[in-house]
Amino acid sequence: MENASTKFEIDKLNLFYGSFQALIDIDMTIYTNKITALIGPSGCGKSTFIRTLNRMNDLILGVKTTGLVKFDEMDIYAVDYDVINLRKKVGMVFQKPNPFPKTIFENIVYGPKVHGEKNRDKLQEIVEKTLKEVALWEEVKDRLHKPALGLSGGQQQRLCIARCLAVEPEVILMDEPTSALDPVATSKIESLLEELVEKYTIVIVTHNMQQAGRVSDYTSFFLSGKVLETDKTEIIFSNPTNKKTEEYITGRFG
Amino acid sequence: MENASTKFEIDKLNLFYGSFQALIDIDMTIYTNKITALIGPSGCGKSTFIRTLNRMNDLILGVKTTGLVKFDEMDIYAVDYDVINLRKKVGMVFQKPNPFPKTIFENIVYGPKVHGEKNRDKLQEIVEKTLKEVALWEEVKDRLHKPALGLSGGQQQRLCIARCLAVEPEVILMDEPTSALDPVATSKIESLLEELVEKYTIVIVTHNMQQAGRVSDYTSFFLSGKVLETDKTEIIFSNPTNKKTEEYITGRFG
Amino acid sequence: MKAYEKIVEKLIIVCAIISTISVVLITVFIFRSGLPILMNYGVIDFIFGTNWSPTNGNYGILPLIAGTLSVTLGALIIGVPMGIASAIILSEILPGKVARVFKSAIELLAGIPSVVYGFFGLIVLVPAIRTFILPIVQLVVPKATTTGFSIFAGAIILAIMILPTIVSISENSIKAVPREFREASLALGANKMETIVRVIIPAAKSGIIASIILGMGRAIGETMAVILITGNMPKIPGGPLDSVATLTGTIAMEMGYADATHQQALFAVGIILFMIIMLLNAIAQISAHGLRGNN
Amino acid sequence: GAKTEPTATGLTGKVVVAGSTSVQPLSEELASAFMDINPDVTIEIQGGGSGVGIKAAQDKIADFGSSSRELKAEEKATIANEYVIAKDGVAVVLDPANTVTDLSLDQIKQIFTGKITNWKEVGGADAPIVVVSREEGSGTRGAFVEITKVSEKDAAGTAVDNTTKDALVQPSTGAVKTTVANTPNTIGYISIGALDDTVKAIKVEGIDATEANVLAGDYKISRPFLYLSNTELTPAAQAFLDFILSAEGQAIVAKDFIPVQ
Amino acid sequence: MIKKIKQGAFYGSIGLLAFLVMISLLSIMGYILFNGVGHINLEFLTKEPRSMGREGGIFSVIIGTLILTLFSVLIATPIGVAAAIFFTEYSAGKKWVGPIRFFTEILAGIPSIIFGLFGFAFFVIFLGLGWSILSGGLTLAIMILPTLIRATEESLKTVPMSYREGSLSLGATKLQTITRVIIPSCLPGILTGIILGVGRAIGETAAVMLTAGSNLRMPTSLLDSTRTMSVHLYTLASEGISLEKTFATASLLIIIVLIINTAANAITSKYIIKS
Amino acid sequence: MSARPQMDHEMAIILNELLEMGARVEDAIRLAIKSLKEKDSALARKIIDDDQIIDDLEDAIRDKCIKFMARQQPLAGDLRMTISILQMIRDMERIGDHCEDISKYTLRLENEHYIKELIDIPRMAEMAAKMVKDSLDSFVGKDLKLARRVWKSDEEVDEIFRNINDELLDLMAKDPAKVKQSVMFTFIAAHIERIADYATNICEETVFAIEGDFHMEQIEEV
Amino acid sequence: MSARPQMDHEMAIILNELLEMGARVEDAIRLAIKSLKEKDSALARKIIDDDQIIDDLEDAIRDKCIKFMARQQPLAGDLRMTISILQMIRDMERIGDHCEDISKYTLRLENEHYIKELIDIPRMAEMAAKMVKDSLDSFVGKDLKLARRVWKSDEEVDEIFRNINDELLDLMAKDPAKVKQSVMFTFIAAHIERIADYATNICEETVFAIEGDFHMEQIEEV
Repeated sequence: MENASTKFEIDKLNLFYGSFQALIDIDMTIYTNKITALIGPSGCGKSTFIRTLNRMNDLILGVKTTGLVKFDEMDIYAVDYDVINLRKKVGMVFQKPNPFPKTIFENIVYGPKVHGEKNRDKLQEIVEKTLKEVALWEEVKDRLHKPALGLSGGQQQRLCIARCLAVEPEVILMDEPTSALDPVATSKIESLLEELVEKYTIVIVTHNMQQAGRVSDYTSFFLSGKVLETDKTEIIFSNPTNKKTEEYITGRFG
Repeated sequence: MENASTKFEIDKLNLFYGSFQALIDIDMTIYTNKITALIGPSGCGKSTFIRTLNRMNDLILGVKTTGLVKFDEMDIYAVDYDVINLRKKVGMVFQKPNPFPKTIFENIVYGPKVHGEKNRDKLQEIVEKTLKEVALWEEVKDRLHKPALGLSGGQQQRLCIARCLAVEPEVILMDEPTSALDPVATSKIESLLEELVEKYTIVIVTHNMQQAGRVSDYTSFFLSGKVLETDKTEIIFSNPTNKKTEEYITGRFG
Repeated sequence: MKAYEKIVEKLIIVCAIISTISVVLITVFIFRSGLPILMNYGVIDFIFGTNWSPTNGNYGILPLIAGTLSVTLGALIIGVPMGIASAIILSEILPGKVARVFKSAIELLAGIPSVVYGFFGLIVLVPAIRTFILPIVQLVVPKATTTGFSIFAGAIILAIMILPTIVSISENSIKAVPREFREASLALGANKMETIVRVIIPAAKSGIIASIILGMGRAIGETMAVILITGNMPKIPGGPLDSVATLTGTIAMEMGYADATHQQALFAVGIILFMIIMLLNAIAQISAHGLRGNN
Repeated sequence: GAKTEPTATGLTGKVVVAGSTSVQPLSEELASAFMDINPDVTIEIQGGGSGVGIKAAQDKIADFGSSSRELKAEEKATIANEYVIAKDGVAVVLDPANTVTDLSLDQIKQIFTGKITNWKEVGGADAPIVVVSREEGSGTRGAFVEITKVSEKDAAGTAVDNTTKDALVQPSTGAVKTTVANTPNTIGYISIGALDDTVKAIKVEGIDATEANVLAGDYKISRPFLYLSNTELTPAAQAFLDFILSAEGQAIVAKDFIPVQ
Repeated sequence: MIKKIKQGAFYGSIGLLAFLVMISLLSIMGYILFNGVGHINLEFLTKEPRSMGREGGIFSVIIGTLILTLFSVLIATPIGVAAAIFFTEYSAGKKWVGPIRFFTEILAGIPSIIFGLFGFAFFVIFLGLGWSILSGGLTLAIMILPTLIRATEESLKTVPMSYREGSLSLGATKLQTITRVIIPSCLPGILTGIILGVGRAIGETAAVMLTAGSNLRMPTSLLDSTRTMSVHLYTLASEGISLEKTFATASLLIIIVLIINTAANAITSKYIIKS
Repeated sequence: MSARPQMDHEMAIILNELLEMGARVEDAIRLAIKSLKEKDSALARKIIDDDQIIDDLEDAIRDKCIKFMARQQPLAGDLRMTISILQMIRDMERIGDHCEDISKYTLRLENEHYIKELIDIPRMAEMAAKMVKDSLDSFVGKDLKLARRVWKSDEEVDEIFRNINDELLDLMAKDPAKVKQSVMFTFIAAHIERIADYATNICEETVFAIEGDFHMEQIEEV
Repeated sequence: MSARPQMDHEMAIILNELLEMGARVEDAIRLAIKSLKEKDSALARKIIDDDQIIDDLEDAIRDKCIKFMARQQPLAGDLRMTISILQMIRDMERIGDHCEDISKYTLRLENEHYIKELIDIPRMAEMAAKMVKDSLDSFVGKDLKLARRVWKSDEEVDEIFRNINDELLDLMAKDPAKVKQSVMFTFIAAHIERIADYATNICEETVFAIEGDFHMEQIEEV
């Protein structure tokens, strides 16, 4: 579509929960340094799909996948693929802000520490850098060693993004990152996304169509486990090809 | 503003939680057979305010109110005012669908039974009538005696609305009635509102500005416990007077 | 790293299995010791025999079962209304601070060793029944007589002992009733009582039932307090002021002096007790799962 | 498990005595006295009952099992050594308010088998008799029912304990005493050694329940206190046993019970 | 009007019942403490008992109680915590977990007398450990295991799924997630479980009597028999040895339980405030 | 049921007013020519006065569209439709202006004898009026073929306009006395030509609203 | 920081293109008159050709506005501004058309000697061009006073137009040979007059975008 390199290449991905097929023949390309939004009604498979990209679905029992998910040209479902490394490179931010019940500082250095970073100065540096990246530094620099749970919802979510950045990912997956936040906090996260996309590839699942419109470069419409339409966001919102997409976009669905 | 009669007349309402003042000098008129939307950022007082209208705030300890809240010309905070009767006339629907863990039938007849209705035929009639009003009859008529919790989220919320209608209220207060629902269920509730307003006066708190725009006739913008602007919804969304309102509406707030 | 994790994982599994091993061991040892006599004597005769005199070779535990059941039932009759009322008061009526005090008082009840209750029952309750309750009863039934060591005494003490179980589990399940239900009911114009009776209690029903069953389990399993106050009379009781012997009490009391066959018989009593408790557990679990299923 | 290693200063090791609660107080007293002399020996006194004592001896989990009743024939077969360390009379006790002072053995039998149920039948007030017995298997009970013929051999020749089912059952000497002391119209039986003024001991066949009368053979209801052992005694255990049977030991026995030497 | 009367009756009756609960608690505690606290003195706490506890103090009993309790908790805690971790973190999808969990639930419901029978038959006789702190402690450990597992599991369950996801998505391994995020965040819950276990161990009588024996002397090794305060109280009460010592012992037990409860509450409330 | 009755209802109101505006504009065209032809000054004045109504309608529809967008936040087809309406009403308002201008000429010609019989101009006007009507019908009825036909017929109008122009230039060159009238008729014809242009623009909006682009050329194949 | 950088960024791009379109339109006006005055056919042809660029700009801006609305869902001031832009570009595109029309006359006049010196028409054109520029500046700079001034200056343009018209009618009546040119010049003047009208319309959009209504009259007081 555009002269952008691809980060993920998904080919005929099928996913089953036991006998229920949650994803059907998904083909998709996720472009580097772009924001790709996944929209669709509840249960359409968008959340399931995003979790195939860092294999978080491994945690759920009875999940079986077929097809290809290539990350930087490598099949991440290959038997010898290093999942830990994948998750390092493909960070994730969740629906509800989920800082650990530790200090702000400890939250951010958690990832680096797990991956073996012990140098205190280096950790301090990481904390400052990532907090600045998420525009939280000024707000929290005087309370780095206070509990993260004392922050507001919006701040917590930005902290979670910072925590994710601290392991230097290439991709950030976001599963409805603002659905638990109020409009003001939401718009802060949205502006943040627009800055982060300069350095990272972002995939975001959202219930909020307006949000998909505002922040994303590409939008995929999921329905009943299938991708009905993927296109540039402006096209999806102004002139979608698929009738179902149009119905969903215009609120006439179902 | 328009030739509509008023249902609630609020005059210099102040509300304190202990020493914290949650509502400051609220003046507002709520018109009969209109939908009034209350918007504003988290903690602005909109939810607190809606709960003053059926005195649900009574349940919270240490709440003190001053000023007038007139419902049909009567001060509902007068000492001898019958709160039970008020709540009968001013129904409420909550953020999360909260059907009782009973059957669909029992949920709806709960209110009428509490208020002394025992005639089985009459109750049956009420169930049918209210379920039809909320466009749920066709979906559930064959399973009236099945647990209400077996319904989907959107159906549950419509059931809650039906339950509320069963006591024949004049006003329906809704506190973010769709924030727990997906877009499809949300749009069903919204269409329903547009029908209900023919018979009822509706006050709705919403986080979702687009929703306020879509469904309401009047919109009030709350900020820090004050009402900054109240006007017809189309004016608020196309040409608000207050700069803060405009900032909030256009997502440039804070 | 991976190998290390595997080892830890295995260790964790071993720990988890220990409880299973324990149960199996318990079952094996108890059944090994008790089963022979159960077989020789005949299960039916054992359970439904009315004569418990091991020295004479009579091992009918019906009087013991009757004793256990009557004390337990009595405890439930007294304890359940008190427990549920307390749970309601705690979670719905008392303001936070007072409720906390009340709650910790009840938790204290749970922590007090059962011997203390037994001691209190022996020293206060038994004489009190004899001197205060008996004359009142005699006004109605002139022939009534009691030493004070009775079902009634046992029931009262057990009722107090099972209160914490009933209160805390009921309270938890009442508290687990979402605030939304209360609000919905009040918003429909119901008053607080109607809300409690029509919405909250039905919604917490399965939890309350589970609490009763667990309380019942505790009552059945209780030993020491019961020995001290029920009189240990292995006879099918005729009324609440009669003395009875319980399954647990009999085991604890006679174990020390029992000869070989007698000891087997006591293990066999243990088997029966074990079965009864299992049955109750199963019921409690089913009703607890029912609770989860509903929500 | 008792281990003994002689040292320069004398005996060391641990001696475990387990069993009858009736014997227990006496064992405690004897152990204290013994350990005063042999500070390096630990003597553990366990309760549990005569059954426990016999079993402990059989299973060799104690150096001595104690019993307050005679061994049954089949028990005798499994126990190597049996030492009588004292004798004890069993007193029939009433609550102090009771006016009855003397009962015959037959009356006692009638009362404990439930044939006589009112005090007026034996010369007391018109009040129902409340029988307090010990639990099944108790040594005291065994001795008591045998001597009073509450237990009789049936046609097949097996002994049958006919104690009334209307008896309250208490699991220890102390419990019987407390119950009888505090409950009107009760009758029970306890070791003479445990007698005190909270209960009233009656004459049996006109004889007072005293140690002297037991020793003289006048008071009929008595039983031996046994130490049982199935192992070869350790030096410490042997020393303890020797101490008990010595004059010094028997003097302690004599404080509450009847010496055997 | 009828509603008013109904409400009155309703509130009246539940109020009365709850009042009764309070009264029974106060009367039991009050009666025992009133009669007992006066007899708790330095001598009682520090002297060894003489003549079956009729005279002297209960020092050896207190020490015996402490050692036995500590021993059982030390044995049960790692096993219980590990088992709870297994149930919440590792059990998913393993078919044989059902029976294991079922057996754990069973263990929780078994009356203490049965534990006593088992401990007697298994540790005391079968393994030849005799009446000892070892036998009693192991029996108690098994007995409090379900309490510990349950309390730990409950508190593990309150750790939101999102913490696990958060950690895993950062590339942490499962074990890292458990040790670095999950356990720290439910430490207070585990502690509460331990305290509950301690309470149960201290209060237990029947099982201890059959396994740890009732030796009144100061234990010198784990193979020694000992007597816990509950057993002592039972003996004193049933034998009618000394009313004042009985009251004093009962009072001391109540006071200890009070302290334990307060500690548990303090930990829990601190935990609640933190999260 | 449609999931957005309120939205559909509001859109229906807007389309209704759009049709009303269309009808008024169409009338204005016909009446302007009628008044010109019949030298009916009163009618001409009425047209000039009534243009205010058309202007007001434009304002009203525009206002409704803005409020519709503010409240209903239309997307995709709904959005394109609303934007098309906003563009169309501006064109229709201009058509009204052109009719007003024509009527002003009518008034200026009030006392003059026409230099020639008016045949082509009314014919052209009739065509333009029909184009306006058809273009709106195509929009409201989502009729791409009709839109295409209207768009095509603009060529005919242009043809007529060129003829009229040539004829009038001829007349003027021949007879200076006829200059003033001829210039005026030329202007009138130019106005009508522009009206037809607007109609084609409206048709383009139809295509845009339905298809999302302006590829009128591809419609023929439909 | 603004909470919606992406939105502001997109709007900035649109405004930039709007200004570019404005500049092109302004140039088109000036060059059309220059080519007319100087009989520069090549220039006239270029203007005709370049109108396509203006048309394309209109399409591009319109497309961007629609996508902006679809994605950013502007409300209140943002919404009004977007709608105003949509309307303005349609007017600007028309201005371009008028320049094209003027240039077509230039080509037709290529080989003729002008009957009079062109003074008023260029003056009028210059005014119109400035009006277009000012109107856009007022919009982008949110300058209500400037908008008001532009709106006012339309009256002057109308005055000049009337004068030119009268003068040309006079010429035609006097000399039939001058009819053709006069008619053309009249048309050219009419085109310029219309361009000025569009500029005033753009000013009205400025007022609407900022104030939410069209009360130009009240601006004077500012």
